[in-house]
Amino acid sequence: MHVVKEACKTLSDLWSLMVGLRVTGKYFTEPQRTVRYPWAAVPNLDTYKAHLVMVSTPKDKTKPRCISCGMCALACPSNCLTVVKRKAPKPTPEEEKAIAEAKAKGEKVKDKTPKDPEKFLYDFTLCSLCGTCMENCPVGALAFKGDAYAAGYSRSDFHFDLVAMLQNQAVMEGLDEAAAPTDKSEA
Amino acid sequence: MTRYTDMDQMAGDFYTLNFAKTAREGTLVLNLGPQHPSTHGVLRVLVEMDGEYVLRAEPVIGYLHRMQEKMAEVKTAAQYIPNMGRVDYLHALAWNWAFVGAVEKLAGIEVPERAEYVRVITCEFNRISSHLLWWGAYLLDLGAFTPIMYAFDDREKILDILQDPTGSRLTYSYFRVGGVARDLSDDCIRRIREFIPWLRGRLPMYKDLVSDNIILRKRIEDIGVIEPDLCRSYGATGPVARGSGIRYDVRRAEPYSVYPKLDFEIPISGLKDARGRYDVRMAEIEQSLRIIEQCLDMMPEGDVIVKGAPKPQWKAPAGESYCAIEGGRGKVGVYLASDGGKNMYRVKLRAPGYSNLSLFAEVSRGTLLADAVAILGSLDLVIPEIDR
Amino acid sequence: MPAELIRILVALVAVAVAVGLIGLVMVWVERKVAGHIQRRPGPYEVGPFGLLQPLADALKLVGKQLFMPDNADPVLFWLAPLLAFLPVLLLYLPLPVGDGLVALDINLGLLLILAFAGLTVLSLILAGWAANNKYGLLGAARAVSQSVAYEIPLLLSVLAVSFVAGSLNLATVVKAQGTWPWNWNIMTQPLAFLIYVVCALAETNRAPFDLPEGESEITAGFHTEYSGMGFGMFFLAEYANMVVVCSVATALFLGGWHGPVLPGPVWFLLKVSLLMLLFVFFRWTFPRVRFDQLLNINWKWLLPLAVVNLLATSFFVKLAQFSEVRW
Amino acid sequence: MDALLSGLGAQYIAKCDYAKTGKTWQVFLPVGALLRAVERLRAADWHLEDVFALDCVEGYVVTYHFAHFDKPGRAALRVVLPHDKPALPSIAGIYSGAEWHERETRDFHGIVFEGNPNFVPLLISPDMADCFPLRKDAKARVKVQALLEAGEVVFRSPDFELMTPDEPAAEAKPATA
Repeated sequence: MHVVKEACKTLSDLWSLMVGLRVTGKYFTEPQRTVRYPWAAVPNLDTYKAHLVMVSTPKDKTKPRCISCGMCALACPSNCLTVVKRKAPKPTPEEEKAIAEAKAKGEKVKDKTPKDPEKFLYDFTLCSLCGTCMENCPVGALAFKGDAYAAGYSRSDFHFDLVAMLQNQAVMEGLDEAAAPTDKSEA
Repeated sequence: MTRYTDMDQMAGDFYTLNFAKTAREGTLVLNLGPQHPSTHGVLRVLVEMDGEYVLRAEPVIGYLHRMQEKMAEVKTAAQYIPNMGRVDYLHALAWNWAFVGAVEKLAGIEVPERAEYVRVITCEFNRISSHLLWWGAYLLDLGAFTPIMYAFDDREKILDILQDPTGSRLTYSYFRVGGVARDLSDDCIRRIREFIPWLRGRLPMYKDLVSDNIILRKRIEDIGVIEPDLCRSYGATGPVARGSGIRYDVRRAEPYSVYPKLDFEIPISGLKDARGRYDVRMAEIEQSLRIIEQCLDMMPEGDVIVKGAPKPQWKAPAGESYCAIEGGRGKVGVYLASDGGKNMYRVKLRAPGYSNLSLFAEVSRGTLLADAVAILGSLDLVIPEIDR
Repeated sequence: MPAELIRILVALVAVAVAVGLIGLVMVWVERKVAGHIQRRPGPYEVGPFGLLQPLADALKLVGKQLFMPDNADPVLFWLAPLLAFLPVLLLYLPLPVGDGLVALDINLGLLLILAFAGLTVLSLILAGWAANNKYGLLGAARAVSQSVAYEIPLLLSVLAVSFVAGSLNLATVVKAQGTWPWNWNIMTQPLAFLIYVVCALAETNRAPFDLPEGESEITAGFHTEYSGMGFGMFFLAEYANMVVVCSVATALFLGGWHGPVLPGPVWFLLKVSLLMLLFVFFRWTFPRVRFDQLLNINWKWLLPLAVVNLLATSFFVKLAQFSEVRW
Repeated sequence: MDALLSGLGAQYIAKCDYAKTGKTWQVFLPVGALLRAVERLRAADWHLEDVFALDCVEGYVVTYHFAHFDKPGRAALRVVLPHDKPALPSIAGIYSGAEWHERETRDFHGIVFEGNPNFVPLLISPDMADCFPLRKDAKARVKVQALLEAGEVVFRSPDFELMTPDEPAAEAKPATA
């Protein structure tokens, strides 16, 4: 009896190997799951946090929403953001005069310094993509909408100036839009 | 061609020499790692071998030490959250939660109910993905190359789901003091509902291909027996303790969040060997699916972050707190002491893998080398968590 | 005699080319099959369907620096890969690919194969020893005990077949079998076939018996320290050995070149490839066995079974002869 | 807990608010009573969670966290060591798992655990084993009572003043030894 039991157990053990082969055999014939990267991209990039980009104002595509308050740089855990504020434009003689008058009257002088930053330096090599800057921005000027496949040859390729990037992109889009009608006419 | 001139250099570094001092005559002192296919990262294990038998083993860690606890002392509470995702990259959300939970305890912040459910759902998904990766990598240790690809196939789907609210795929920094960063979208919830039956359908395949396989059974049965008392002595928790028959799960023992409202079991195994730990993890996948299903049904509408949540420069009140969370590897604990300043005064991270790995020296004694590798794998080690 | 010599020389060249070609094809097949099992495409970039991938691999291996660790034995270290590869060429000579299509038609063909197959283990132990590496040494020790153990049931199972055919000449054994599967030796000797396949896996160090190079335990075992073509030779020898054991299995158990419609050599190659495909599937399905289990399987199961099978076979052979004489 | 540790000469035993601090008991022990206290915890089936040190004005507060597999609750055993010669006996003989925790505490704070079976650097490279990254400057240190939750005092030995909230201003000055 014992021998029969043992033999049955051995046979079922061997059968388990056949079951394994059946599983791999089944998947052998099924379609593959790989996305062949350079020719196809994964379809879920819309929710993926790639690097930061500056959001433009609704009116002007080249003008960043940023008001140079520096909250993001303060919040950043890895100190990868530097906001370079614009210097106040040199006042014209008339303006100077007006300011002097206002001061003499004791009125508050309206600051003419543009609020948008001159440069918004972003070191992607340090960034840990936590989103703290985005959450602490009072005007929603930052977004994780960058190029998920960003690649470069050196570290300095990832030291971005987000303002310049925004403007470049706006120019490129402008070109695309300009080119679009001709494409259509050709088609 | 360079020849060694310095005999010390040839004999080995500090740890090798320290270890070899007490080695017996005629035995082989072997360095497994820090670069070795089965140590998953940069763990190094010094073993003294007699033929194929391991007489003594000593893990050498610290190759990935980043002094996370010091980093906490120069960052504010909100700024430290991204670090938590990098402690244990496989179950990052448990660490997120442990830290955020400790801060919330300290400051007495109440988390909105929906946020609690979102936390449970994402954390349990993260646990499944962690267990799936362990499963694949463990079989790689045992010489089966295919299961990891199937496990990754499923894991990718989980990562896609988690990517929706968190935006990341591995090192999440998703939890915030007082809630979570983003709500689950309707699309995400739909995908979760689709995913649960799908993974349930995959589990029998795992069983057929691997769990029932006679070669695997013979490889992991009766090796690495850990008695419950040994768990107590080393403070081993999680699947390692549960595989030894201890019904201990932080989710039940120190209930936090909405876990008391949820109906789930704590799988344990009385086998105490590597097979027991294997079975516990496989059963936990099913239990996590159950938890997620219930959460989806019970989740209320509402905010996911408390109003007036702490800003980055927020100062935690003075005091201390300890928050324990059940991670994929065991009890994740974060201890905070704050003096009321901007930065934390002291943060202590209690890594479950640290305690579990310290068991290894005792358990591996007298086993075959192949078994020692199988035991090491069955402890489910994540080196960044151990080294911190 | 010169005619015979020329024939052998031509055959040797043909075999060398064939081995190289088989190696390349097998690399592609293995990677492609492994890929598809794992739901990956496998190589697909170099050439159509990645067919040129093995060539690129080979080029890479040839181009790599030949590296030898300090304190290794330079003579033995470089001798080992050569010794692994060269005897394999000899193993191909007595293989009957078709009717009369055999390089060296000798009576003791089977014996020649078994004798020279045993030489492979020598190269493994040399490689492991000469590299002055602890992992290499462990791998070499594993290779030797595994090889020595599994040769015995392998021999016994092969003997059972040659008892039936009454010859050690592979061509004769094949001729004794018929066109259809039920005329093949596998029908009369299923147990011997099973034992043979298991032993062949172990002899060629294929998963699940790839302990001498079990990467999760001893990194790469005996070839840990080899780079470039040093490694390439071991790699090639592994595939070449696999072809030999599959060919012998085909000749002994699966009716060799016999088969309906198609010409003989085609059938032979077809059967060999199917067996190889099975080996590849084994590798990508099963976990590795442990060392003591490996030896237990051999000494506790395969060896007794092989002995019983041999005794039963000889009994029936004698019975058959006896009854022939009587009638 | 106070019954468990009776007769050991504990300096301070307090019940803590679990919801706020995550632990239920906090005990200050003199160095000499540590081993006996830990032995009793071991016999009562507690397991060791972690060991770490806090660098405070009054010295290093070495804390042992214990928890239970079957019952809820977490106990913090604390020993205060002077800054100039921080040494205390190792509990690795009682809880084998303490070996690593003690080595880690040595790496971070330079506290010597006498009797640890393998007292070599663990996390920090042996080349820089004497840097003790978590030691604080004398200026940055704060007082124990400012950091720790006093809790509901069950027992306080009269000469134990670390946790007394309102100390006279004269004594509050850091007594850097």
